[in-house]
Amino acid sequence: MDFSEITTETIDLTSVARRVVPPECGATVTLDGYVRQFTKDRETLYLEYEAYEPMALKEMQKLIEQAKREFEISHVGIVHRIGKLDIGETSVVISVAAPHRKAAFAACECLIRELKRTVPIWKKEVYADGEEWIEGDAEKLAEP
Amino acid sequence: MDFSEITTETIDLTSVARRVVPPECGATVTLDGYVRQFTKDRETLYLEYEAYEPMALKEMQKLIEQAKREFEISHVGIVHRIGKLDIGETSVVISVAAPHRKAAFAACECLIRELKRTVPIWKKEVYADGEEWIEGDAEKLAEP
Amino acid sequence: MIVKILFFGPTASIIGTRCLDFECREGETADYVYNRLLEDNPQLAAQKLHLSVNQQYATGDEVVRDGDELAIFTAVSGG
Amino acid sequence: MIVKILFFGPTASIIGTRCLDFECREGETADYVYNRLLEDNPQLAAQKLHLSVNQQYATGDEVVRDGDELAIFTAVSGG
Repeated sequence: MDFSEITTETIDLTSVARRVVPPECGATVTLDGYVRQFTKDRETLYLEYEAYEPMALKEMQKLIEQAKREFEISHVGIVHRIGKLDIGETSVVISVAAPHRKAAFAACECLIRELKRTVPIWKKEVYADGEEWIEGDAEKLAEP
Repeated sequence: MDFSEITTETIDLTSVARRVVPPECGATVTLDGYVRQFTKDRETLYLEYEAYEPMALKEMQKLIEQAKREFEISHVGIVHRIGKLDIGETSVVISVAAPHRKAAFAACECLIRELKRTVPIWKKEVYADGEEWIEGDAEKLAEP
Repeated sequence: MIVKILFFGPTASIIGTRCLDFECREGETADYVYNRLLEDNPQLAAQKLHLSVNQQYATGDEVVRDGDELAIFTAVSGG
Repeated sequence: MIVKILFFGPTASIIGTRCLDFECREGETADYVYNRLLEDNPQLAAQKLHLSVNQQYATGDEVVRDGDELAIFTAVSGG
């Protein structure tokens, strides 16, 4: 089963990975992104993620369709968490199941790169002495 | 923390992935291998894995050391299950944490490839009408 | 006619709102709406911005219709 | 002197045991032990085999010592 979701709850890696597994597959590759404590020596207290939710879900669905066209994979699951996240909490999980693990690795790497480029979600880092919205480096998207 | 383990118990993906996470890292890539129901149209009832345990642990430790020399990664965890495994159960989990996900993907892919080539563990497939020890294709290892 | 313009994260905190109603004539393009909005809110211009129309990335050439949902946002930073 | 030879999975089921004590003279190599074992158990020869000495992959040139732990096994198939 393919799925893309946005949640405000804790993401459980195992349950995401398990939902993409069909009986004929042999391997799942899972990317687990989480809140870093330090970015260039500045200590992050926590993060806040905000999404343009209906568009984000559409873009995630497009990524899954693209990946399934491009790679020999069986199923993809993407879950992105939004709201306040503490240090070490999982912000995003992408699981790809495939008959051959090479395709699963390649597709998973492609999916997280594209997600960071196209899915309308923004991250705010909150420090002891202030906060900052993080700007992506999505140079490849057409600007109006 | 790096670790390599052999267990006869169920492997929990989340807990393996979480044990490799240091505070300065941003992504973990996890490979989850599991028992296939069908191999070339023949239905597998269950698998049995057997290890040359002390040597397998040494070889897993070598793989971790090699990967840490070759890739810019922080921590690696490898857990392989042995004994009887039912369809869909996880046989092996490899988690790699790294500051940059590219290195985590590359190292994880390299680790599973090398594990299948060098770590002395064997798999027996049990079918409705018989059973068969599976031979690897470790052509690159020197034969005596 | 009226189009809705949404802001998120960085653009919402610059503009100070998450949603504006924008009045314009039939036949105007998304670029026209975008440029008018930047004139009214020059503090946005320092950002590298993206534009969507009805939850799809837009080139700006799209002719907007009454009730359309536009959004203006900075480069995404999820993941 | 005596070396121990271990078998696993496929080789254990061919040989019918998981462990043999093998008597040989001082100064013999792992290859010597391996070849003698294959003479005694020709049914092993159909396999592509690997040899380890004291839990390390061996080339065969290693001189074995009393109490060494050798193992003979087929290409691994874990994962």
